[in-house]
Amino acid sequence: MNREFGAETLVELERICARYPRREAALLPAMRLLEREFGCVDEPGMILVAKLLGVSPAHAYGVLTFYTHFRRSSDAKVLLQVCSTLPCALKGSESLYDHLKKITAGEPAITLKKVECLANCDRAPCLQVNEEYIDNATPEMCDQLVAQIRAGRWTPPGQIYSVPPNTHQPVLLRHVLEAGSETMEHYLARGGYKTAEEIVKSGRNPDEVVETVFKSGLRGRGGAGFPTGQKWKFLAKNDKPRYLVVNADESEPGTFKDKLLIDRDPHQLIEGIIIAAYAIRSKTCYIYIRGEFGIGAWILQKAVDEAYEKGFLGRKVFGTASEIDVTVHRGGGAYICGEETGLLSSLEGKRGNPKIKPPFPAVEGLFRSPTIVNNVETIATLPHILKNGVEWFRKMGTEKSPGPKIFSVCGHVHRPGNYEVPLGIPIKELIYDLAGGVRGGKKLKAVIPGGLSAPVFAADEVDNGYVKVDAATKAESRVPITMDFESIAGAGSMLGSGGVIVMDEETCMVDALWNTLRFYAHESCGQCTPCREGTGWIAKLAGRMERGGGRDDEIALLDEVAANMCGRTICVLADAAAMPARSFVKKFRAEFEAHARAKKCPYKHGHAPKPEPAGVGSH
Amino acid sequence: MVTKDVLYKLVVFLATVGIAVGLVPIMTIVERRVAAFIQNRWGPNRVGPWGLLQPVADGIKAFFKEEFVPARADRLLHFIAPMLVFVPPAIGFAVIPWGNQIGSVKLQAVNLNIGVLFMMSVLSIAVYGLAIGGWASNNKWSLLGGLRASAQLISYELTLGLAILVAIMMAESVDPQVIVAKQTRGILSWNVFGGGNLLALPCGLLGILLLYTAALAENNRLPFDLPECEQELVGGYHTEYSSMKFAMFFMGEYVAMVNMSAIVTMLYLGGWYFPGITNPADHSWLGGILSVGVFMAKTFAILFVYVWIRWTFPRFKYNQLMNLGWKGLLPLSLANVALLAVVGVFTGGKP
Amino acid sequence: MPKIKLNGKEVEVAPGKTVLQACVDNGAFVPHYCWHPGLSPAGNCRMCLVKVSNSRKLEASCMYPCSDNLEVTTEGPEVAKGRQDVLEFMLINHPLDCPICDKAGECDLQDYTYAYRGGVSRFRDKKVIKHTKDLGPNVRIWGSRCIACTRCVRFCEEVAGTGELCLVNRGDHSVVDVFPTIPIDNPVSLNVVDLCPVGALIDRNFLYQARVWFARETESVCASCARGCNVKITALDNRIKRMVPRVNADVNTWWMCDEGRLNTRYLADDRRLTASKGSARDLDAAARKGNFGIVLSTYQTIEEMWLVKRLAEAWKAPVGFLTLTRGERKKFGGLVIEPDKTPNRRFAEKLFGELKPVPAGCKGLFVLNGIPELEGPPELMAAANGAEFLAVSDLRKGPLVEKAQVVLPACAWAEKDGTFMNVDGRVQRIRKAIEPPAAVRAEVAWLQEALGTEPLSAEGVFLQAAKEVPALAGLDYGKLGNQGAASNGH
Amino acid sequence: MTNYNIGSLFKGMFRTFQHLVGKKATLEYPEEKYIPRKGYRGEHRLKKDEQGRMKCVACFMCATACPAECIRIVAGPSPWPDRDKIPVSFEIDLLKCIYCGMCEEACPCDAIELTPTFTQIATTREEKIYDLQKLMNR
Repeated sequence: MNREFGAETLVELERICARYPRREAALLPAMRLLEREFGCVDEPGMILVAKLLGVSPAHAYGVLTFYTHFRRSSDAKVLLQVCSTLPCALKGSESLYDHLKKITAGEPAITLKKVECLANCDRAPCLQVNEEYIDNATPEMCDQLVAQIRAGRWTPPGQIYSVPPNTHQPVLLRHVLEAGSETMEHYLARGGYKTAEEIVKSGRNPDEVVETVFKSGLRGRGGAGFPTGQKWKFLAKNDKPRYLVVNADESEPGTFKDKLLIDRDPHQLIEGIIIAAYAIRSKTCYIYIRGEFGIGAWILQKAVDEAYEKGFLGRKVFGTASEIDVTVHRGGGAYICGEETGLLSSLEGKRGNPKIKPPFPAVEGLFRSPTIVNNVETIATLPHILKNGVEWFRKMGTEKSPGPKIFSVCGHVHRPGNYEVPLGIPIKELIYDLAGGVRGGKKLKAVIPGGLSAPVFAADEVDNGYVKVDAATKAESRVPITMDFESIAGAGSMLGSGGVIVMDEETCMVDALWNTLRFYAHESCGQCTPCREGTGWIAKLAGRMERGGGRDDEIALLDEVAANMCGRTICVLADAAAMPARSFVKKFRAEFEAHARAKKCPYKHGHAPKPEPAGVGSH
Repeated sequence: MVTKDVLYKLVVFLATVGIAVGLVPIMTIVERRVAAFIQNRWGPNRVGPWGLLQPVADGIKAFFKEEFVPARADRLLHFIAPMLVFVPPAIGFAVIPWGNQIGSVKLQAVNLNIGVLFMMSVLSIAVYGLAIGGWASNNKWSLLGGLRASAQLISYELTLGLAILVAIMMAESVDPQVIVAKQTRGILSWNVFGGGNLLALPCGLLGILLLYTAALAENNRLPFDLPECEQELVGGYHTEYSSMKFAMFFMGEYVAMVNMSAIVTMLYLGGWYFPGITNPADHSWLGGILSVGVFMAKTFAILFVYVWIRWTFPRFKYNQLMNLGWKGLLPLSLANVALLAVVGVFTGGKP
Repeated sequence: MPKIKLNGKEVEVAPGKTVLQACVDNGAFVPHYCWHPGLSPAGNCRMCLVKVSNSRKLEASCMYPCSDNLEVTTEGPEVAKGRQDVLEFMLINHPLDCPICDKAGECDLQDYTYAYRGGVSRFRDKKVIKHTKDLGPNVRIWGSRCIACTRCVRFCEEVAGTGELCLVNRGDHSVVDVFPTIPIDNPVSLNVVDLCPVGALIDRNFLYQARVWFARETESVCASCARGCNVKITALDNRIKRMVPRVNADVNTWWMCDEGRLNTRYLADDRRLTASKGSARDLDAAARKGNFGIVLSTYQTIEEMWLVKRLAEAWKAPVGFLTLTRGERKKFGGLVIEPDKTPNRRFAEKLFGELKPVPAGCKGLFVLNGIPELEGPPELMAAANGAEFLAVSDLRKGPLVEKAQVVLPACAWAEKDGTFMNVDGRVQRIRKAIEPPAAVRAEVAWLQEALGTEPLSAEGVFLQAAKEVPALAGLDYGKLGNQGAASNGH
Repeated sequence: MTNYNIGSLFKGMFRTFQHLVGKKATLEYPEEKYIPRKGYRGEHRLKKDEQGRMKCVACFMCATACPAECIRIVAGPSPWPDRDKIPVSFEIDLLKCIYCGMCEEACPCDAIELTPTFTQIATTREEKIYDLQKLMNR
């Protein structure tokens, strides 16, 4: 069987290719075209795009199998994807999956899949039906949905966006709940693009903008917390084109802030892009958006198109000689593409393998040119800094971590959701006051403060502060934890992307760890040996412990294997998997021992027992 | 009467030779069985009852084997050598008193009054057999074996002679009949215990020890079997012999052993006398047969010790052999003779 | 030129070199899997961990640039621990089927495991099973053994240029594969088998043929084209089991082509000529009658050609040539596949000048043909039909051999010692890897017999030739070594 | 002067005499059968699995371990899905074999074993070279 694109599609493909300096970079968009035209990405289709893009079919095949989100020829018309990562699992997604499996058995129109985090943790459990999200899914909703699909009359319900009440004045999230906030009119009406226009038109030295951002002390909101201005200053000074890449691959479980920013206020991001591109003298910007965010990508593309129409982007930005090209590049479903070098590999049309640093992307990144990769929230903050000034920005937050930050709180709290607060508020305030504390009157057991890869805090640390040992006097004191980079690092964890996952007293920590490690085993790119094999190993170890097959000495083994993974790999995914494992073992060792002793899980919870980790046997 | 005496003598003589030669096959099976037993084996036990017919089988085999003479060997000497080894010890039996007398017939083939001297002279001939055998084989290892044998035999002949001299001095006679007769006065009259003179007891004990040691060497028995030591000389003087010629060497060795055992019995162990069993005055048939039995028993006991020693001790080195012979045994035997002489002087010349 | 301190010893490194290259150049042992001097670095196996002064943790040396005053430590407990841990991870899903793996005995994973780890595994769970299948006509994969070093993938992309291989899936399911409908079938595909540091990729022709430690290896030169790739011949039970390339930067770099590797089957052909008819003296006697012609193939060694030249002078016979040219010149990285399919044409040209065609109209003809695939081309058959006397030396039975009065069976290139001059004029040695069939004698032996000279070994003949042939001046077997030497006047 | 150590001579004589009357170690073979102890290393056999197939996977470990170099294997692809490789031919030259049992020890599949059979009768050298069939049917 041969596949051929129609003439229109070919033109579209050429247009896409033209947006990248190398044709093969258009591989992922080309596969989206295949999906659109033929319903799936299959072998003849891959041969077609490989031929059109001048790569070998094997390369296309290798790239396709790296990503999980493309539709395969074996997938049915309706693809039901149940999120099974920790925040959803804490809300019972496993039993939901089992229920769905029962009711969809033998249904040819439905393919049921367990997938990793869909970045909808505040409305867990969540499932995705083709491109559409279904929030707070219940078995009854599922029954209804399946019945509708069977009847062939399924209509997408659309997502309901909500932001819980917040005592702090939001900056980025100020307008997201207003109707039509995603439109150009709404953004212009509230004074949007003014800051960017002023900067671009002023013809200021871009270095001044960099200096302003540097002085503001803005730190990257993606996870590492590296000062943005500093990063910009590292850009290699050569005559190669410079690239700005916006990391919209929000895949850290427990984080769902960028999705809200994209879906509800895309122009805020685009204005930030104009400012950043001007500042770093870049003419090309790519927005790498998660494959799962199909609707987000659509909204963003629409916003970009509007900005082009208005002349805010393109050849003559705001009528000046500046050029900025913005391309929305949709990924294919791989956590590792949120890592900046993995993202760049993916953007180049390859498997999303992280690259060795040095050289850092600022020196040699996308297409071997100097590249700045910034998170959506970071970029979206820029217009506010430049509009209100450094002083305004530094008034919020702490000395070293200034500014507002969106924290995504999920898990067993009363009011999960995005909270935009100044950095440095006490963790207790965030969990108990804003999010309303643990739901159902239960006690707190553990909190993961910065996305799934951050080491866990026990309830005691959250309530009474962490134990700080003075280096000189060896005196111990309790220091309360506040939500900023320094305090959390001091407490032995990391702020990361600000995804706070709260677990109540009924949560089995071994099961939670197993779920966590399964995620990393599934998402490891498979490049470096310690990560490729280690993530699978510790996931299997934790799974066996949870099912009661663990031995006492294997608790130490789990810790040691995790320790052996740390710092031995190209990127930090191995560390991201190892750190939770080590902290869970350290802080909840008794639970592991109880499992080994009882030879079964002593907790009664809603999670059905699973025979094998999800990371095994799938693909 | 002459006829009757001659007849008797003939019977005794034939019996003597018969016993001497007949003991050889018996000794071969005894040697092999004892060797086997000492090594925790069973040994040859397949031919006839308890393997007793093994010597017959060996004999037949030896007889039918190919006779082989090496090229350029001295055929005549090669032919004579085995006979020279076999015949002299067989002749030596002639003067050995096998028992008390039956009627007037002494159980001794030839009643020589210089019997002991005769025996010594006859036994010395055997060394020629070995030397000639080694020479005639036209084989350097055989020659070396023969030379070793002659040197060894000559060396130990001195000790042998001096040890025999002790018995002669005790008996004051070289007549075997007299030597035996003097030892029939109770067990302490045996020469081994000093021939009735307790002061000569050490001389007797040392004498039999020296005699026996020398006998081992004379018979090329372990630990003195250097002439035929396989490791160095392949097979020694008889390497190039096969079939019956080899059997002659083989039998000659055993005949010499039996002969030497008989001599030891006769000279030191009271010959056919054993108190309570034989009575010197009893010349009846029964007494005669008993006396022969006693003699044979003593002989066998000594033969057994031959075998026993063989499977106990390792072989000497040649220098050790010579050291022992010349520096050890010879002075010792001289001293023994001197000591006995002194004892004799002090006890009035009579033991 | 940055100066680094390597295990306490100061060494100078060419700019742009990585720490691993510096270690390799200076004799410091650093185990590695994914790094290969002929391929771009990938840095994914993490085996080449070393301690560098710029970093608190261990760094992968294959991607770490050398900077001035960098202190590198390749030994010690910390580094050993790092390697141990990486090996432990590598063996998690690697099946322990060394006993039935054809790579065993020359497997890097095996060697390093012996060097750094005990025989105990702490892994108690189920291993991930990956596919085992044929990737192409010559290559089979055992996916479970794959350690995802991507050497083969990079080879197909960077050297072969065909990119048939890819890494599919991710995490511990990563494995090398081909596109489902496109097998790996390029002229240099078997190099991926040599590149594979474990037994994941196996040469299907070598599959189960031999355990390498029983086989004998001989350093020789491939005779399948004029390039003269340096090879190692693996032989067992007097059969050639495989050929693998040896590194020679001046000839073939690290690679060799599949055609050369697999061109060994004729050695054990049923039609192999094993019995002789007549002798070299008969040939000499017939040739001295006059009007005699010689036909020489460019497959013969330098020694044989030189002896034939002396014979031609003695007999006053014209010499014509048999050659074989096929296909085009193909370049794969440092490897070139020549269209000239005989190994020694260059020397023939040096010795005889321009190569003349088969002499026609001779009364007697002596054909020395070592080209395995060439059987009686028409012009040769015509010349042979016209001759009264025919002497033939060939590998296989054929129409020419049937006709011949004197038949002297030929030794194949793997069955004799000698030298070839490759297309660049490089003189390289071939060595006897297996014994020829029982009655077959080396050509140099019977050629000297025909000449009536004192029989010398191939080395002796070469020394004689080196004295008289300017192109070989100053060369001897010792100087050729195992990498060969450029000839004079080249 | 050499130390002749007469005492030990008699000690030696006593020891040999003890053996003379002691228990015999040998058997009267054809009538009395020898029953080998457990683990006796007699002639070889190739084991089969529950389905009657050979267990051997032709890994050559036995041939590698063999100090007498008496094992000769030719390997080939397996017809069964649960393994890759089987021996096409498997020969043990029992005339070369020293019955050390290293092959059994080296075998990772527990496929070769030394049986207690110690009587082997052969009239030609060829008969003593056991092939696959013979080794399997033992």
